[in-house]
Amino acid sequence: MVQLMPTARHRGRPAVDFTPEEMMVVAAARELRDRERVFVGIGLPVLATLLAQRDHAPSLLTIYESGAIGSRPSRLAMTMGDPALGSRCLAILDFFECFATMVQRDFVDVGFLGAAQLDRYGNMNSTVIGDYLKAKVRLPGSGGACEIAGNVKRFLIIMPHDRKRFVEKIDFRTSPGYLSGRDERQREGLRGGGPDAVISTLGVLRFDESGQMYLDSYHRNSSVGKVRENTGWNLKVSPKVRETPPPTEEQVRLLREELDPKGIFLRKPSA
Amino acid sequence: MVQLMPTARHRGRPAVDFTPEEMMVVAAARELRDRERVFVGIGLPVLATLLAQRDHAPSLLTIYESGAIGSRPSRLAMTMGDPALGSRCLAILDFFECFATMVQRDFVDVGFLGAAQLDRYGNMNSTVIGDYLKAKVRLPGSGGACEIAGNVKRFLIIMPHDRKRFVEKIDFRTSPGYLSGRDERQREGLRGGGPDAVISTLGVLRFDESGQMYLDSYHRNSSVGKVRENTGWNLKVSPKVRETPPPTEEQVRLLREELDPKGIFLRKPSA
Amino acid sequence: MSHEKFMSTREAVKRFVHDGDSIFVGGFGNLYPFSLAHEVIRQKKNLTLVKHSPEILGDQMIGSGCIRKLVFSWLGNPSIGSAHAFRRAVEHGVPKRIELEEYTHASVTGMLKAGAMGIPFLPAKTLFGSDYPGHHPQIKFMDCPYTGERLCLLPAITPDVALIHVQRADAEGNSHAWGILSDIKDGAFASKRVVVSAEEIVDTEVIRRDPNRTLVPGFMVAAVVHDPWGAHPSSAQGFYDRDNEYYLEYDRETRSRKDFEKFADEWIYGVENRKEYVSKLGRKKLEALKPKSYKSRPVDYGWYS
Amino acid sequence: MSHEKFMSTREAVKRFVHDGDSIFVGGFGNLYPFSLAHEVIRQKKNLTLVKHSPEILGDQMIGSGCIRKLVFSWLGNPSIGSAHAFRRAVEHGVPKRIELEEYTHASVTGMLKAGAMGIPFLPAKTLFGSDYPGHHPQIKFMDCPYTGERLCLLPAITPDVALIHVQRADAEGNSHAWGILSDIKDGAFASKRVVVSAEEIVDTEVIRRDPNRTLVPGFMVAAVVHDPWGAHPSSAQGFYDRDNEYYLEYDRETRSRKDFEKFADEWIYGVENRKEYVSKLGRKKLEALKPKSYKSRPVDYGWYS
Repeated sequence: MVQLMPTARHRGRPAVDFTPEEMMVVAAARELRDRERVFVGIGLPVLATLLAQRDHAPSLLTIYESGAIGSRPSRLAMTMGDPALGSRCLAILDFFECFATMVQRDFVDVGFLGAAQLDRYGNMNSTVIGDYLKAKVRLPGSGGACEIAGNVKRFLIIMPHDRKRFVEKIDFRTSPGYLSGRDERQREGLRGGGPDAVISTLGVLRFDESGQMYLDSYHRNSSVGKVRENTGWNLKVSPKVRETPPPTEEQVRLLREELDPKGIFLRKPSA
Repeated sequence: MVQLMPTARHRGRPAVDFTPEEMMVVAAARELRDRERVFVGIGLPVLATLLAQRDHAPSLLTIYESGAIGSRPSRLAMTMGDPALGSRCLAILDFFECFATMVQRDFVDVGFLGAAQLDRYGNMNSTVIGDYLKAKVRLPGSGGACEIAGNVKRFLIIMPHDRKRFVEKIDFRTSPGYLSGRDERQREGLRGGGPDAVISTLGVLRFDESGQMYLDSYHRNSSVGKVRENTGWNLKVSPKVRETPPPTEEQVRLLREELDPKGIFLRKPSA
Repeated sequence: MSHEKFMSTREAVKRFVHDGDSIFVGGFGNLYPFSLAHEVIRQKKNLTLVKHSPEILGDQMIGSGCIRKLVFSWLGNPSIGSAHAFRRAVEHGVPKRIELEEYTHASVTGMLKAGAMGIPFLPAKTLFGSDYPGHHPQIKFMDCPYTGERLCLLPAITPDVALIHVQRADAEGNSHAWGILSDIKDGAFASKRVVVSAEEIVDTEVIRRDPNRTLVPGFMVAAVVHDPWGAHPSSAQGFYDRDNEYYLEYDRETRSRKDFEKFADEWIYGVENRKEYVSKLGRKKLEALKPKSYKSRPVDYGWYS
Repeated sequence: MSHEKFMSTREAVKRFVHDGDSIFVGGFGNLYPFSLAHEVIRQKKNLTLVKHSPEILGDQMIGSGCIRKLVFSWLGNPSIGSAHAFRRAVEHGVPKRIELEEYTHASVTGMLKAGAMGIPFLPAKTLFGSDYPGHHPQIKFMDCPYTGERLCLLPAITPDVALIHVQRADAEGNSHAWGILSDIKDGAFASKRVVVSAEEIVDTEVIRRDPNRTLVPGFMVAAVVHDPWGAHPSSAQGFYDRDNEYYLEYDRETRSRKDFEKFADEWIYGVENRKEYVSKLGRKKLEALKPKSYKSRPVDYGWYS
């Protein structure tokens, strides 16, 4: 059972031993503020949310796409519709109702998304590699990604960083980022603030005034060069770029011992 | 508690002693067929429905505007939102949901309506006597009448019969009957079959092919003349007009002893 | 969790109902928030009331001069007759004129549904062949781009504050309700703020043991008030019946403005809060309104570990 | 009341699911109607499947050649990866080509909501800036006549038949469900016929003791089936957990058409009905999936007389 006891945010010694996935979860958790209402996705976003609740945001409210609000899962949820989310939560909405009365009604502060392809404006493809009508690789599809991208106040993108995913041109636009820039996003009738940050296996990236991605910080064992090498366009870099502050020992302990003790979403570090 | 035991329909001796209201309830009950889904109103319609369930339509399904489906009230309901309807029913829908998924979605076979004024085409006023902006008598308003009139497969009108109510021209059209005839009703985009019968204190009236009301039968102690006298236009009369078949003794007994034993909606006959 | 939302009825109304606000009240026969409404009257607010069927709760607010505009579809004394203060206001402008924005049950509640869903309008099949749209041009019509059929458009309503009464809530406002729920959920979700009064304040554990019973989640609730008998004279499913004698008395004793004021002096202004009101009702009355017990069977949500 | 709706799974599917029908299946993680879907596969129907997230239930129907068209928004093996039969069908037309009508979660479920509400479309704020509308011109856009903002229109879907699984139902089909309910209600209300399978068949008295728990009223139900473990390998809140091992095994063992067919032979065609399926699962597996108990507190509806 997850206790909502706050622990101080950056207190504690920086960890020396942590995995790239652990770094991602910690970096994502830092983006969440107390009392925000978070639309949570399964996997690393769940862990980021649970960690934020334990670390610095005890009153963070979780809303799952399945309609479960304020869940306190007694184990890690494997799917959005997991019975561990349906038991012991504060309220359950129907599926469309959850979209309408939560996302569309503007109750959601932060969403999480991932994708198979991402371009410099944060536009995402989770539908198809190749032509839509002649799929090379057929992916699962949008799910709720398109509505999260188009409605919530801001959203975070979490994904592995390589040139196959960070591409010049995505094959299909499943979910809108800034389209061809912040202006176009607004003109198109899109709501919400758009993508706020990308948390990749290599670093944290943010978006400038025009809506273009830039590197804000690189994780331990990564570098500006490594990030640019693994990005399919000429990536901008912040003049203040630095190493992403590492997790604290306590954060790593929480993840390994309490939040994902079986290593379901976070592989254990190889010995 | 109302038992859903059927008794034979017209079996039993005709009653000699019955009130006009009892006649109305029995005449209304006869209009209901087994297994129909009835949108019930408080007062005489509740009694007509309960009587039909006891008399010849054991599987009649009741839907109350408040969203209670299949109620078996352990006493007479005083309002649509009566807790006697909310307890022991089969399902409860939210208010708008009940309109949308039952009435608008075409699940309702029969509705009941009443009004302060009624014209020859079955158009009804329950909003105002006099001008809308300078009310002589301000009435409660439509409630759900307008949507029942405009959507259910057919509806029954139950009301006292006098020249103030059966008028040439209603002051405000709250709920549509046939407008100026069946054709116009269809042209206007209205759905459902419109008014099927009027059950008044004096007789049963139906609608001809053009959508105009005619007298089908007059109750005991009424007559063709009396009905026409109390109607504010030149009322058509069926060539087959006859006396409304009186209630059976058993029907009267059910009403007085079991369905409204306290005389809440049916005044006891004066001794 | 802090309990900063838990407060007195007086404080809740003072802090969250402002002059000029549009307010929604939940319920239909069952669960009208009479205690909150009486406090609004005592604090002499000037409001727009949005309610399909305000019945005598609305009549009391109108008679007390709290309502400048009414968005509604039916206002009477159910099964009894007229709502006299409403008639005086409309027919004679007493105690003051009220502006009417009048539709039908499905249209008023559909407008709240649109507000709850976060869309500017909801298409519906109603109001055809009725005189209401002619008086209220907010109602528009369109031809369906798919079927060609004529549709009525219900523009969204988003009230400033919703007043609702429920059977039980925790101190954060997570609210369980049962029986006839009417428009409580749609009205609360459509509104900018929600004030909840409850028969019982329970531990959050009671809520978590049956999250499907939650009608309104606490995160959208601004204030929580503990008001047993807070829906009287309407009913609260499982707690008490509707007080029919009160409704009959109200019909008899509010036929003139003077009589109405006497009634209000006694039953609204004459008490400080619901506690005083309840002790004024008297034990005999309260006992007579309590139903026998008829309980649901528990369901098992399972503990997954 | 007669019990003419109560029948075997085989009879229910035979009588109420016809070749060419569009079918809806309810659930999301919780309460997928796997037993009904497997019977559909055994009876080799040819169908349009409407489901925002058909996951491996949809994958099994596609792999078995039952689906000619899919209206959906996500199809994978949750938390694991690809739905292999779906990929084979789309990428290689194996075992046959399927037509895709593809949107997003809110749009597919909003179309069912429109169907449930009896309106031809529902306006929504989604699909802007996405490539889906370009491929599927059924999606239209309009400027709001009230606010001027751009709106996306979701045309109603009204499937021929809904297959749903619930925790308990009476013999008339009045259905109680709890936990994550997803699209079960909207899908059932939108459909022309409803087939219910249930973990438990209960006396109507159990339903009447908690009418707010009724997700689907019996009057719209065509057939009721008693299928304990009918949602396996998905979960049924309070009854059993999702069988993660099954999902992993399914991922490993259906990567080729041949392997899929072997899997289907064993787990779908190789059993007569859910009872055989359950005994094939074995007691040890079943026990491992049962959660500890975590019950709701009863609520009192009151007996009003």
